[in-house]
Order: sequence, then structure tokens, then C-alpha cells
Amino acid sequence: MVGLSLGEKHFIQGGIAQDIRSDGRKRLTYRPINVETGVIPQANGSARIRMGATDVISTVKAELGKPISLQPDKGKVSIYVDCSPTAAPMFEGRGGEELSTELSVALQRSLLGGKSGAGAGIDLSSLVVVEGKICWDLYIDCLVVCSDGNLLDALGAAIKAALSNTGIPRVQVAAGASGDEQPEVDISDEEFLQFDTSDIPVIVTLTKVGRHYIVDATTEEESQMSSAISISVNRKGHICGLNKRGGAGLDPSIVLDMISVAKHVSEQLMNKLDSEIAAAEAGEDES
Amino acid sequence: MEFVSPEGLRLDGRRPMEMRQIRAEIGAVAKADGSAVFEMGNTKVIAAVYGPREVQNRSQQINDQALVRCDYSMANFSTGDRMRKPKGDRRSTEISLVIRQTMEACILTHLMPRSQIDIFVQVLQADGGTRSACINAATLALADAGIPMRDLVTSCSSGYLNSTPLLDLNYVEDSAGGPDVTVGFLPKLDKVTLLQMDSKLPIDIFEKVMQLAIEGCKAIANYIREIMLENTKQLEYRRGI
Amino acid sequence: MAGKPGTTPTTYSPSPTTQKTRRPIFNENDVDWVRPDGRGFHQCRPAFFRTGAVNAASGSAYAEFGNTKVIVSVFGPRESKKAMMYSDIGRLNCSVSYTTFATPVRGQGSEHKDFSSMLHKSLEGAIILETFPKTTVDVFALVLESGGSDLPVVISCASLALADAGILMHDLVASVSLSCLGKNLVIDPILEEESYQDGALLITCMPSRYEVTQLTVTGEWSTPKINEGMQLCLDACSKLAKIMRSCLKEATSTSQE
Amino acid sequence: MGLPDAPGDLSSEVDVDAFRRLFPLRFYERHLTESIRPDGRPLGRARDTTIALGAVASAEGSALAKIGSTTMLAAIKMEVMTPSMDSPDEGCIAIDFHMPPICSPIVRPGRPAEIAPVVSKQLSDTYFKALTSYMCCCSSGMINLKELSLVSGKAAWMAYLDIYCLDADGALFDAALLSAVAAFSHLQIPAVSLNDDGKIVVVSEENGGKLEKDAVNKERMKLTLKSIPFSLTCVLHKNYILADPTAEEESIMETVVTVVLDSSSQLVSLYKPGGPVLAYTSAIQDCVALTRQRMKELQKILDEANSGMEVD
Repeated sequence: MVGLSLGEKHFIQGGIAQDIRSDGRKRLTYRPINVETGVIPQANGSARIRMGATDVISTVKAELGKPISLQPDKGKVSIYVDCSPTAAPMFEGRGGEELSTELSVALQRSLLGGKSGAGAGIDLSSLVVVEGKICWDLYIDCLVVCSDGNLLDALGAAIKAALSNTGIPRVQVAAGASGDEQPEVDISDEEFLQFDTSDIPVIVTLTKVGRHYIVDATTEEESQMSSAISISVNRKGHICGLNKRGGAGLDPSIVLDMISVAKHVSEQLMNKLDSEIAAAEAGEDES
Repeated sequence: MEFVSPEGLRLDGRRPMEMRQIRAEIGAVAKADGSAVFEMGNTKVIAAVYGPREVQNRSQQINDQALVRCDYSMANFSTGDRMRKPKGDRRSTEISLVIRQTMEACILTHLMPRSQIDIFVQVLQADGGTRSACINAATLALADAGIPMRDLVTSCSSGYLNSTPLLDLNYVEDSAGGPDVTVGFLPKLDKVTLLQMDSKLPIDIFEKVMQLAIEGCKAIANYIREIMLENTKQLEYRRGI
Repeated sequence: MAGKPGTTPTTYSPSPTTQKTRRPIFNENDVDWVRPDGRGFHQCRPAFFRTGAVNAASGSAYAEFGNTKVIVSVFGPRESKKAMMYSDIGRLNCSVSYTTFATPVRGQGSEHKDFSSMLHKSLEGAIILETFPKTTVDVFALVLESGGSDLPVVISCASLALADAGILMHDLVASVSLSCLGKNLVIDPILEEESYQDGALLITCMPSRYEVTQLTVTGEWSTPKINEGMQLCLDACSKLAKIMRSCLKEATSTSQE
Repeated sequence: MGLPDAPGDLSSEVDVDAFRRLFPLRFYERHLTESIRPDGRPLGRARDTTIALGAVASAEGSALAKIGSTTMLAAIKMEVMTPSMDSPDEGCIAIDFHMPPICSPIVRPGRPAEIAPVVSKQLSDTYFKALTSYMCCCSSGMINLKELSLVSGKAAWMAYLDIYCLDADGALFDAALLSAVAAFSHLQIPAVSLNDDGKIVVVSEENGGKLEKDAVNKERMKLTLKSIPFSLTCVLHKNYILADPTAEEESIMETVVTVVLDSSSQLVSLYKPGGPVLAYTSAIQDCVALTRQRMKELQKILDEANSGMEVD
């Protein structure tokens, strides 16, 4: 998809080696991040993130559902990613399906933790209304509007922003509904309970080009990647998900080194994101 | 269900002749050759244009004019209830065809033979009148991509409920089962390129409703021309002329 | 005829095993917990490999880890599909599928749609693609029975099948997965342990080159725990590689007689 | 295919494999004249056959059948269904034949091989012919659907029989039928009982003692199999009949005849899908004779496998 001549390839690799990338950034600096929340009023929560030219929208919709029998005390969260053809002509029709599944699985792995629900960024037990009978099902839908590299980080940040913008309606359960048939429920549409997004992890992708690795790579830089590691780190510094892409093998010591660098970078990104989200929320209340 | 209150106000407080609030923004997708976002009330659509570029499969190549292709798709979160419709369902194929034919009529395709122009339209939020919003967004995106066109194509829908013609129906009025007229209009040449209507309507009332829709299209055309003028000033300023 | 169902009526599986596996509660100092099949925490299931399972294929292998049974066959290098563009390096095409009876409840195999791309990523680093330009090597895997940690078994078996097909590779690829249950790390988990694991770590590596080609982690891990987990898996991978090499040597020796 | 005889002398220097690839038909005819086949078998003999029962633990009944290098894995999973109105006390069987991409180079993932539906249609015909079309005299009919009923009108067994071809080297139908028959002979219907909310649940060993409402069938039951169908595929070429062809032989000589007899040697079905060679009655009779002889071998192999099963 990216037609680069040999000269351009050497230019990019040489630039990274000397810590000056083609758009002037250092190896570990991000492109300008712009966050807008509440872009889709019909959804319970939505956000649009622009990282340089990469532009993604993510929305959260809550619907009432029944918890699975194995975990009656937990709600359900499912994440879907859709690559819109506006991002690239090849995503037309079923073209973008493979990338979408790959991104959805990577996001699910980083944000939803293990099968037993432990270590999930989203506190599933706060989604239960009546244990074993009714719970909230969160559908997180993301749309890639324009893709210029580093999609996974942008989507992770967009989901974090969307969740902080989400309002789950308060639910009153009609008392006296015994037995196992569904108790009737009325949903009030005034007060909403906010979501605590403090321990939702942030995804940092380190792309290895030549002997160095960079953050927030553009499509051209990604085409030069030998291998890439996406690590999602939460506020406590624990690693909630790790996913190695790209072909070339990596020495385990390099993997550990990359993990420590990612943890360091994720703190800066986490603070930057929180400030941007707070600004967007404030901005949204005025307008 | 009473759509027009005795004082003449509609459900969302508009007058029968009043359009929803319009907002347009050019250049929303950086990587596309031309792109635009168009909002009519709650309906929000983003369009991107790639081209004129090399034709993907030789078999479709036309040697005396450009091949225009269009792809309409709705985001999962665009409608109220979360729908998981597969990509190629009938409704989106029909709308893709309508948009392609409308835009093909106004693009000067003979100037770009053996090339291909891709128009991709993505509905972010659907609240009635998606078809018209898509055509307006596509026009803006084509203009942003610098593709020669006979004239801008603007589109608007109008209906007839409680025996009063209503301009620019939203989702509730649209799904009320009344007639729904969608008009695609070339403002400078004063010609109608697209006319779609479903369910029954007597001829004279139809005349009034269509005329109302054409007025709507003219208003949109003025707004679009304003936006493009402002955008060109922006480009001029950036180029420092 | 009653036998031929027009529309297959909806059926449900009577076996209770799927509904009732309650999750044993792990408190911090839970030392006396024993694994359902009695293995030690750091002990893998006995591994059985055999190459040449399908002789319609240019290379194939059968692997059996406890209840997990997998067959992989390799075709190629052969000319790639018409639609493909010209490429001066070879192309790898992987596909993993489950039999309908592999999982305890019918039809759960379709949940693993991403296994094919994971297999592709693991093998991409090991195969020397430049040796068969313009052509494609197809790697197809079928899981006959799903007994837990199916993907690592598929990856190891696929690398054996590639070796059997004579595809040039930097090194064999071995893969092991690890579950985190409360505090203790349990290697090569079976289906039941996987269903209530807190976290999982999957590593695919080239043992003799000591390089990691694929690494996936889910659940919450602190860095020291990841380090310990990776070390455990890498040792298991090197042991597994020895078994795989001996299987290949046997195959060549028997075919020479 | 009229092959030019001019380069007759050429074949002497050309090495055998090249000759086999370049002129396959002439290579085979050279063998047929001495009534021997390239892999050393006489024309009438089938390849060696083995059956392994209980190959898959997660299915109630399973079997792996190998005829030469053609390998088939059949497995049956039992699920509960509400029987249809017109046959309240009968269960039913859903047969499906899969050709996964691993079994032969022709099969690509996504696009099913065109032979797969053909074989699965043939299989279900053979089964249902054997099962039900003789309902009137119900003499043959390998499985009596009534045995699959649980609670008349309310619950009955639905047996999902899935056959996977693991290695395709000719005579797919024979191996598939053999593996399916073996799977049925190995099938053990789990003991089930009706629990309180009307659902059928397997009586698991631990709480086997405490019997719920009415244990529908106490112990693990096996299906009684009457007249078991066996099949043999032959290839006709000029006036030769080759039993149990390999994939190569099938691709060169396209006329295939499949004869299915049941254990009381009644003709269940005969299947000849076209092909250039016209089969006169004499050729058909020879095929039936070959099949009768082959049936005894298969019967012996199946009984050995079953007896092996009873021991452990």
C-alpha cells in the first residue's frame, strides 16, 4: 500500500538512527493529540481522537442483558473495530475485515484481562444490576476514519476517553420480583452514574526499525518496521496486555528492555491523555 | 400521532418550512484527496474522495471517461439500537447506486479518461435524511479534491404529514409512513438530477412538496458556496498570497 | 422420511460439564492446590509428535499433547492465487480450523478466528522467505480435539510440518503457554484451567537462536512476574525443541531403511 | 486418448518417474497387461485397512478408518431435540462430510471441494436408504430411529455424525462409510435423566446415586446395529476392473462404480456417475462379487476392533 522508493526507505531508517524522524520528532515523542468527547450524542458515551493524521471515533452503548452463567456477578463488555473505507480505498467492502478482527482481538486482550475477568481495566462487577439475572452489556464500537499508523494506541486512547464520557442510567428494580423470571426494571434517564476510568490501561506501541525503536510510528515508518510490541500499562505500572507483531525474532532481553521503556513512556502519555480528556469534557459542557 | 401542532410547530420545535441546523467542514480526512463532514441536525456523514487514480481491475476501465465508484456504509453505532448488519446489505447497495449516478451526472468524466474516482461515504449518525446528507458531503469532498464538475449537487428531502408539506424530515417524521420526497438539484443550471418519492401523493400537492424541497436545496447550495469560499480564503492565507 | 430433518431443530447439549465448572477460589497462600490432572505447576503434558501423517501433502505432522490433538499439512511452495501481486519474496498463507466435535459443546471452534493470523505471525520470522520468490507456502491446521492451549500445539506442529516439507527455516519454532491462577504460574494449561485463568502468557521462540517470534500476554502482570513467566516458557520451549528434533531424526532414519 | 506410438522406443531410456508423469495411461496399461498395479497389488485386491475406535474423547462415539493412505475420522455427538409432530417417538441423525484443506492440495480454505457435497449426499442416501426406506419390511435399516427416542413427543436424541477426511488418496466413499459404521458401533449413549426444569441432563457419576425425577435410561446404552452396509469402489478401464483405486488411478481412469451391500449381502445401492467406459451387466456382476468378498474382510476387521473395545 505504501509505495516507497529505496532512497526514501534509507532516509527514514537513517533519520531514526540519528533520533530525528522525517517529521522532526524525536524517537519517543508523540504527534499532537486532539480529543473531542460527546461527538455521537445518541450513544451513552463517545470520543474522537486525532493523533497527527490518524483519526478514530469510539462509542460506548449500554444495553440490559443477562450475565453468563459462569460469572453471574459480572457484566459483559465486547469490543468491535470497523475500518471505514474513508481511511483507505482497500478497506472497501470486506477489505478491512482482517485488520479489524486483529485490532479487536488486540484491544480485547489489553482491556478485558484474563477469562476470569481479573485484571480487567473496566470493573465488570460494577455493571451488575441483579446478580445472575440482569446486568449491563457494554458494546464498544470503534471506527477508523483515517489511518496514518499507530492505530492501536489511538483506539486504546479513544476507548479510555469514550468510557470517561459514558453515563450509565440509574436502574430501579421493582421489588418483589422473586424466582428466576426477569424482574421488571425502569431506567431513569436523568441521573447517570459516571464510570471510573482511573485504572483503564493505556496502550503504547514500540516499533523497531533497524536497531532502535520508536513510538507513534506513521504508516511510512510502520512499513519499515522489523517488529513491534504493543504494551498496555495501567496507572499502577502493571502490564495488562502485550502483543508482539511483525516478523523478525527478538532477543528476550530486548523484549524486557522495551517493556521498561514502554512503562516510562506510558506515564507521560497517561497524564497527557487525562489532561486532554478533562479539557474536552470541560469544553463539551460549555458548548 | 400529531406531527404539526395547531400553532404550526413540529415535534422538534421547527416550523414546517424550516430546515435543521446545517454544519459542514472541509478536509476532515487528511490522507484522502478530498474529504468533508456534513451535518443536518443529528444526521452526521463523512465523505472521502480518492482519485482520479489508476483503475484497479482493467476489465472495468472505460477509455473515453472516468469510472466513478461509490461505497455507502453505516457505522455500527449510527442508529439508535446497535445493529450488526453485514456490509453488503440491499439498502446500502441501493443508496450507493443512487449517489454514484447522481454524482456521475455532474462530474465532467470525459476530462479524465481511463481513470477511476472513488467516493466513500460513512454515516456516523443517522437521524433521517441520510441520503441527502451523503450527497451534500460527496459534493463538498469532490470540490475539495479539485475534480471538475458541471455544478454543485445539493440534496434535500421533504414530506407531507397532517396535510402540511414539511421540509427536511428527521427520523421520527420519516418513519411515520407519510410520503418522502428526496430531490438532487443543480442550483446554477436550475435542473433536478435526482427525484425519489415513495407512497401516494396527489399531483398538485406533489408539486408543492417538490418545490419546497428545491427551495431547501438552494438554501443548502448558498451555505455550501459560503463554506467553500471561506475554505479557499484559508488556503490562500496558508499559501501566503 | 423422519430421518432427514428439513430444518435442523435446535438442540442443546445435555452434558453438564460446561455449565458447572465453578472457579476454585485462590487465596494468596494457596499452596496445596493440585492441578486437575495431577501435574506439577511447572510440568508440561507428555508431547507426542509424528511427521508424514498426510501423504497427500508435501509435508505434514500430527501432534498430541494430552487431550489436544492437531494435524497440520503444508502444501507448496506453489504458485499463488491469480489476484496476488508480484512479490520478490515468498508468501505464507496460514489457516487454522476446528472440527465440529473438537470442543465439548458443538461449534465453539469458531471463537478462535484470530488463530490463523497468530500462526502466520509466529512462523513468519522463522521461514527464509527469499528462497521461494513469487510462490506461496500454504500451512493448514485442523484441531481434532481441543484439550487446552491449542494454539501453542498448532504452532509447534506447524513448524515440524514445514521441516517435513523441506522448507528452509532459520530454526524450528517451539511454543508454550502459561496460565496465571492467583499467585502461581501454571504451564501448559488444560481446557478447564484455561476457563478460569486470571491471566495468560504465550511465547513462541526459536530455541537455538534464542529469539522470541511471538509473545502475547493477557491479564494483569507485574514486570518481575512477566520475567519469571518468560523464563519458565523459554526453558520449556528448549525442552520441547529437543523432542521435536528427535522426532525429525527418527523420521529421516526410518525413511532411509 | 490416442497416444502417438511413434516415440515407443523413447520410453526405454526415459527414467520411470518421468515416464509415469508424461504418459500416465500408457504406464498403467503396461502394468495392466501383466494384471499387476504399480503398488504391487493384483487388480482385485483392496489396500490394507485398519480401524481405531475411540479416537476423539470429546465425542460420544468416534472412529478412525484407514484404507491404504486414505484416512477418515468420524465422530458422533449426541444432543437432545424435541421430535417433530409426525414422528413423535423417533430421534434423527444429521450426517455431514467435510473435506478440510489439510487433506489434499486441491482443497483451498473457504471454497469447499466440489467432491465434498457429492460424497456427503451419497453417504446420507446410503444411510437413509439403509435406515428408513426399508421401513415397511424394516428388515435391513442399520439403525432403528426409535431407539433414539427419550420421552415420546417431548425429547429425543439428535446424533450429529461428522466425518472429516484427513488424507484423500482415492475411494473416499468406502473409507467414509467404514469410519461412520465403526463410529456407530463404538457409540455409547450417555445415561440421562429429566431434571426439575424439564431439561435432559447427563447423570454424572458422582451424583449417580441420587436419582432425579425419572432416570430415562440408567446405564450407558449401545445402539443395536442390524444389517451393516459395506461398500467397495471399483474403476473400469477397457475390460479391466481395479478394486479400491488410489487417487492417481481415479484421476487417470474416470469410470468409477461403487457397490454397497449390507451384512445380509443384499444390494443397498449401486452408484456409477458417468465415465467413458460403458458398464455391461457382466462387469457389474464382477464388481458385486468383488464387493461380496471385500465385505467379509471388512466384517472381520470391524469385529476385531469391536472385540478389542469390549476387552478394555
